Amino acid sequence: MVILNGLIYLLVSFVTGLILMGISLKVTARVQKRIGPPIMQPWFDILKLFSKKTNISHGYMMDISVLMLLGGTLLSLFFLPNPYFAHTIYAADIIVLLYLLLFPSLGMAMGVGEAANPNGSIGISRALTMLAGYDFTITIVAVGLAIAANGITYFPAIVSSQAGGFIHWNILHYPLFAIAGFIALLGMLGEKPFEVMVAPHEIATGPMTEFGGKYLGMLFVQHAFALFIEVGIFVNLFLGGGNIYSFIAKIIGVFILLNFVNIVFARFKTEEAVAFFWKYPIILAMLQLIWVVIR
Amino acid sequence: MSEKREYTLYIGPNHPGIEGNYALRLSLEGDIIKKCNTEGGFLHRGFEKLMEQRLWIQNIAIVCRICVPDPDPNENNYARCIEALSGMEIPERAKFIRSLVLELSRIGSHLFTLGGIAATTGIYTMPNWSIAARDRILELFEALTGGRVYHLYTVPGGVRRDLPNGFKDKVLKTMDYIEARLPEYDSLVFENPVFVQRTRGTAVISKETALEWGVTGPNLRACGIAEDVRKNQTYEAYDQIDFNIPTFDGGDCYDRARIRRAEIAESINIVRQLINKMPEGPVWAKIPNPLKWKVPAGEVFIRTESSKGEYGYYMVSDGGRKPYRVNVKGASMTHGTFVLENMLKGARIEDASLIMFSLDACPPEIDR
Amino acid sequence: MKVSEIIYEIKKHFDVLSIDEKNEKYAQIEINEKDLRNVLLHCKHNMNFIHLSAISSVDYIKDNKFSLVYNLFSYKESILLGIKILINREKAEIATINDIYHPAIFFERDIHEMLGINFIGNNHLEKFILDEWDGPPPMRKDFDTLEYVNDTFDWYEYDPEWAKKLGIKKEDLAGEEMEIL
Amino acid sequence: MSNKKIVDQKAAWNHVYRRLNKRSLWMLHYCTGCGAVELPPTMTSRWDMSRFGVAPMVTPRQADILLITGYLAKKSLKRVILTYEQMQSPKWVVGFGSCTINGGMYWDSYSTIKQLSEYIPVDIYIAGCMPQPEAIIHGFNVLLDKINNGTANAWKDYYINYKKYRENQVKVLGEFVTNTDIEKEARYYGVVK
Repeated sequence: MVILNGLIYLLVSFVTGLILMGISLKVTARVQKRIGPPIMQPWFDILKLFSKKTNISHGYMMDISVLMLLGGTLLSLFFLPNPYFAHTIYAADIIVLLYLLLFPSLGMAMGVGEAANPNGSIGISRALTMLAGYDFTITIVAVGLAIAANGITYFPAIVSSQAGGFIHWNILHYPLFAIAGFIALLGMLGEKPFEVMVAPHEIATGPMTEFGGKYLGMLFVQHAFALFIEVGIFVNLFLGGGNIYSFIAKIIGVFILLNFVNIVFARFKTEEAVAFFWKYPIILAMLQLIWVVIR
Repeated sequence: MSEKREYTLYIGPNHPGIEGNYALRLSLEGDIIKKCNTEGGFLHRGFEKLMEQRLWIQNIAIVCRICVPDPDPNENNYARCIEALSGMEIPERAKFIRSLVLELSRIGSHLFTLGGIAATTGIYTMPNWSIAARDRILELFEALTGGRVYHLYTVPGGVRRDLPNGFKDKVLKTMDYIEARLPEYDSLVFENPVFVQRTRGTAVISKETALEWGVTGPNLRACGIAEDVRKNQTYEAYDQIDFNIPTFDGGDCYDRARIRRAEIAESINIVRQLINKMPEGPVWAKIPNPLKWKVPAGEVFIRTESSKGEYGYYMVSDGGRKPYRVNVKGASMTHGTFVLENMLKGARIEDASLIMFSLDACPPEIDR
Repeated sequence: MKVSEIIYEIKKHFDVLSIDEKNEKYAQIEINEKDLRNVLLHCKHNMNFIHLSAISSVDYIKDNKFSLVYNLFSYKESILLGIKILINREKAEIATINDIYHPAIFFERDIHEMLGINFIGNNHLEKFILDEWDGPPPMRKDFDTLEYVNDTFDWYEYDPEWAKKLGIKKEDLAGEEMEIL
Repeated sequence: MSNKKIVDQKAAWNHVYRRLNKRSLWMLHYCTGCGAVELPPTMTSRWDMSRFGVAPMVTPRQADILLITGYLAKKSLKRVILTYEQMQSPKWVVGFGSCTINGGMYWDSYSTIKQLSEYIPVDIYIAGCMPQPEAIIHGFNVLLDKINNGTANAWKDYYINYKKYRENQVKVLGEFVTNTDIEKEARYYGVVK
């Protein structure tokens, strides 16, 4: 039963992730006054990538890196409080989850190091630099909310503390945290204005430059899961989780909002992006943290 | 122990951050560009040689291909060279129509460039909007000349044919449409805080350096020098039109983007005046049989203001059926090569593509 | 100020071999090769010709000469002045002027590549456009591009199905040579 | 009996596989010539090409279609060959404009190549100088149909007749090094026995 539930959870998160990718394409297209690709486009893309006949590998490290990427993401998937897989056999600690989210970046760094494309190296160093911005922000937010929920870093406890209608949601009680969290989410997903990792006009596709065929397919699969997890964290932290329907609805809602920001903004330079995080979201989060502590 | 290591990064020819088929070879130290070498020649077709092998009239078909986004200054320049050599006077109406074509082409090219500049900083919505607006201009061209991109419309002695019925109204309507779009671009790009932060103070050219480096066109005007071939060596119908030369003082990427938006507004004004003041009359002076046409011997250098800067054609005729030599000086021959090389020195890798697009370097002009 | 006054000014100091005055704002003069640098310096510093618009070069194969035309523009007076010199075709070299006009650095590189004129003192004469080219400088008049193309490339035979059905021969499809050529 | 069943499965899989390829094509963002100026209108809101699943992609490793947008100078040809060999099969080449067919307007130019298909295999040509966005979209749809019915196989031709292509390339460009060992790759992936 646990295994079946787990599989269902995997399937749901994967499908949701792909739908999010499709929605992103569609929303972008509509704002740009286009019709846009069908919402199923990411499915076709992934299946096409897996059906490529030739796949260039630059060495074993690159093969391992793709597995590490996907493995790290799947692991963090099971640390996310969700309504589909309630048998949380892990101690679902928010700090552990945030720590696990670093795995994909490190895995990517391994593969890029093997491929030795300068665009990739610049891209991955940018991705790791960005960690100094958003990771710190989201940690402050998470710790602050944990303190607010009677000092427990157990993630499901934070979620359940918001139970009982939207009036109890953290987004209303801790709006500064919510703003900081939203900006950090933009940074985590690499959306503009923090799209410094994959900056097409600057460094081609950054770390993915040398990944093609099945390797890129794996990255796409990982991206689908990552979208689900990272938006899911925000939904859990601020929008009180949800049941099997409302959870997905909230994820999609937050994601569309993210996309609106993404579409109309230019991208920062790397330093500017990190400086921005330290200037605004972190200060907002700190203010709220102080308020939470001395309250 | 920290050891600084330089490495080489190619931007282009196969890279989204390059305008056309061109390459920048960057020596990087960290994110800072230590040295930049431009590499051209990917678009070289040997136009100057080809022109020596074709009749005077045949060359109209190839001159426009020298600059792809803004082809009409080429045709105009070529036609005016022949007219200057053979001492031909063209009808007044033809002058107005030629100016109209030049201005429409300028608007189209600037819209293209605006989209490009915005896209380098990540606003991909802007090219979608501005290129759709440019398409309305191309549609006007299609109605007027039959071709969307290459028009072969301005020919020695005038223009190929008169304006079709109802064309003036169409032009005015399109101008209204594009004018109404400009505030949208303002709020999307020029008031976008991130865009302003990225471009303000990036790659500044001072007035003195600009003159020293031979910067021309909109890039020069973004440095605060109000010089324009349309004014200082007026041609076609521009002496009968009342227009300003917009300038900005910053000389940075932001002003180079803004000057293009200002020039679109000014060109719309010029187009309206041209339509209103356009006289009636013939559109083509009588020319000899084009297949047997011999242009009198002589040499001439004629300049035109294109959307990229100052264009120059140096033409030598030995009195034969074909040109003896045509030398094309594209506007980007300074911007795209050594101005760009100098400006990228010390810039950051993030800005390389932004600087290139803000200078509006057009590789086919450099390579010919 | 008219261009004739400018030429009068130049004539005071240097030999002017010929004057071709097109209108009051544009003229082309021919000077001696040895005077070139001094004329340009004079034009730039004393007469406000701060903009070098282009350097154009022509191969006069019959006279065994190359011509170089330096087109200067004065923003102050709105005057275009072409300064022409002729140099020997066999030993085609001339001192660079890129210390006077910076844009010349690329124009000279281009002319060096296309016509094979050597500019002494310009350190940036490496290949720019013709990397994959090992023939003679292509803009020289003695290089025949048509011959080169016929030697190097093949063309498709145009023999479409519809023409076969109609019984049109392949030879008839290729347009006739234009007689006037 | 069992043998026939295996063949059928293979055919069915090929069918599915072609259908998928048809729905998602990534076009390499490489402007080789002046035809590239008609691509932005085709990609952006006027003639939104992404409706057909055709999207621009920036690196050769990830792209499926190589668009040769017009004449190729020799210098570009070398880059195009290197790019083409870096792309992952199956890959398609679209010759764009009359200059790729027979030199077009530049038939007597010393710098441009005349027939693209001598150097790399071409799946379809889009004629015109330059083709309008409608023509480009029509061209893509023809290519999609060809992929769907399994006749767009020019990439195999490059593996099989590599010697011929290489000979032509060397004739124009002189000896040059490509980093991809095509013959080894062809054997490894079983395109050539």
